[in-house]
Amino acid sequence: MIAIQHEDVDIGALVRNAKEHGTGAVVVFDGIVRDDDIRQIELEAYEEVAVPELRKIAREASEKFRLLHVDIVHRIGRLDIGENILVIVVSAGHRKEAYEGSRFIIEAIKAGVPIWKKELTKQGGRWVPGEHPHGSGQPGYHIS
Amino acid sequence: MIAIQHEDVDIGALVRNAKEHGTGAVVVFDGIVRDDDIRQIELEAYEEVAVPELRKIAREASEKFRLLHVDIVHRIGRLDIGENILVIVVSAGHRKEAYEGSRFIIEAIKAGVPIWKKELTKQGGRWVPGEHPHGSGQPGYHIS
Amino acid sequence: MTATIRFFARFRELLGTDIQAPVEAGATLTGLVRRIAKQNSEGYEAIFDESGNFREFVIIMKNGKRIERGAAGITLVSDNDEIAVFPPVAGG
Amino acid sequence: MTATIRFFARFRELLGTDIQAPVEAGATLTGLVRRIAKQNSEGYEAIFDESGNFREFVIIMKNGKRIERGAAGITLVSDNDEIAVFPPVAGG
Repeated sequence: MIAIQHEDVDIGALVRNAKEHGTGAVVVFDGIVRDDDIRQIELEAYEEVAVPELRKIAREASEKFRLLHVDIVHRIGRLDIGENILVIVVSAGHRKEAYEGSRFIIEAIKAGVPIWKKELTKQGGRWVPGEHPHGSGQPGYHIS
Repeated sequence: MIAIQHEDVDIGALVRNAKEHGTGAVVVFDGIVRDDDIRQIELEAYEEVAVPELRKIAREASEKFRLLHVDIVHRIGRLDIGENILVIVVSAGHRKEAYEGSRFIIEAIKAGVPIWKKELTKQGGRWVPGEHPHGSGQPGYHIS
Repeated sequence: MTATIRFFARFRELLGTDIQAPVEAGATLTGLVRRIAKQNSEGYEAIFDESGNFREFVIIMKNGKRIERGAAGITLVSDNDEIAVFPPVAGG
Repeated sequence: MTATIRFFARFRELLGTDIQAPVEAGATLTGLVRRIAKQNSEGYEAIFDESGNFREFVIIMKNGKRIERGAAGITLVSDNDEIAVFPPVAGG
């Protein structure tokens, strides 16, 4: 499941569904709205580009780390503190591939998928600066 | 929750419960019975030593990686292919700590907690050799 | 000829998005975005420097493909093109 | 005096576990385990080498604390001690 959506996702169900034949390890990354003295965050995506880019990252990670299953669900819209922003579920035969594949995916998303985040505070709002100011937003550019 | 138990565990519930104040990332490791041409596996623990050892590993990981929450649930008894063997849930402010803390915990468990695994095949059974033959089983010995 | 301009994040807040813009023959990507951006000086300054070039961090796409800043001044806009202009990404 | 011997994994299958063993004054850990293990030659050979020393990979605990192989021959067993003997761990 590769999706950009408003709705939350059932992590337990994703894990059960990730257990393809040969699976020995599942790693889940769940990115969460942190209470950095904010009220909410608001997420926005260029969906027509972001979804194919997520698919490409999933495919690359699957090949590079021999992953058996990949889910990436990135949420958009307004989210409260503690809500899931991004859920990545990967399965592999062994733990090393599962951990490394999961990490590859989150770093690639941060580096190159057109999604933006605004922190809504009592004083107003602030767009979160990208982690990769020189090279971000470029499809096909991934940290290796 | 640090436990050695026969029962399965609700990963979705553990993740929800791991979201302490300040959490920005949750990482879940789920070790699963892999179909290595086996029927089942059987797990055995020296519980009186293994549980305190798991607690010690959780405490060490929390300090070293500033984890906000740690769950370790290791199952024992007979498990079918695809079942959860070991579930580790950690939360942290940022993803780096969450990934590294999770990985530290699994490596420490493999290196030093008295738990054994037997593969039950059509031909009989085979005890799985430890990954760390020289130094395993020693409380306080962790990969760093 | 018409093109669609999509701004995102802070640029969207300042300039709107899904803007249907008439395009003259020979119009360049930089020229078109400059013209639209001029409707709001804060929006213009967020995207362009004093010389009227895209700022270093600005990302430009035409029909979902990245266009380098240096090439945007010589890239022509065709009928029904979708131009996207946005700041560095910050998902995850 | 009585001690409890707990074998795990393959050693348990060969020798049983939670064995209540009478202990004489001055009995060493190695001596006690050797005596119990002799009840099954396959079990004995899994744990001890030809010289009667614990094999290199065997792990020994007394009351939950690791005892080095070299020290087991001079470690005395007291009343109510719990001795655990097991192969390398393989959890996770």
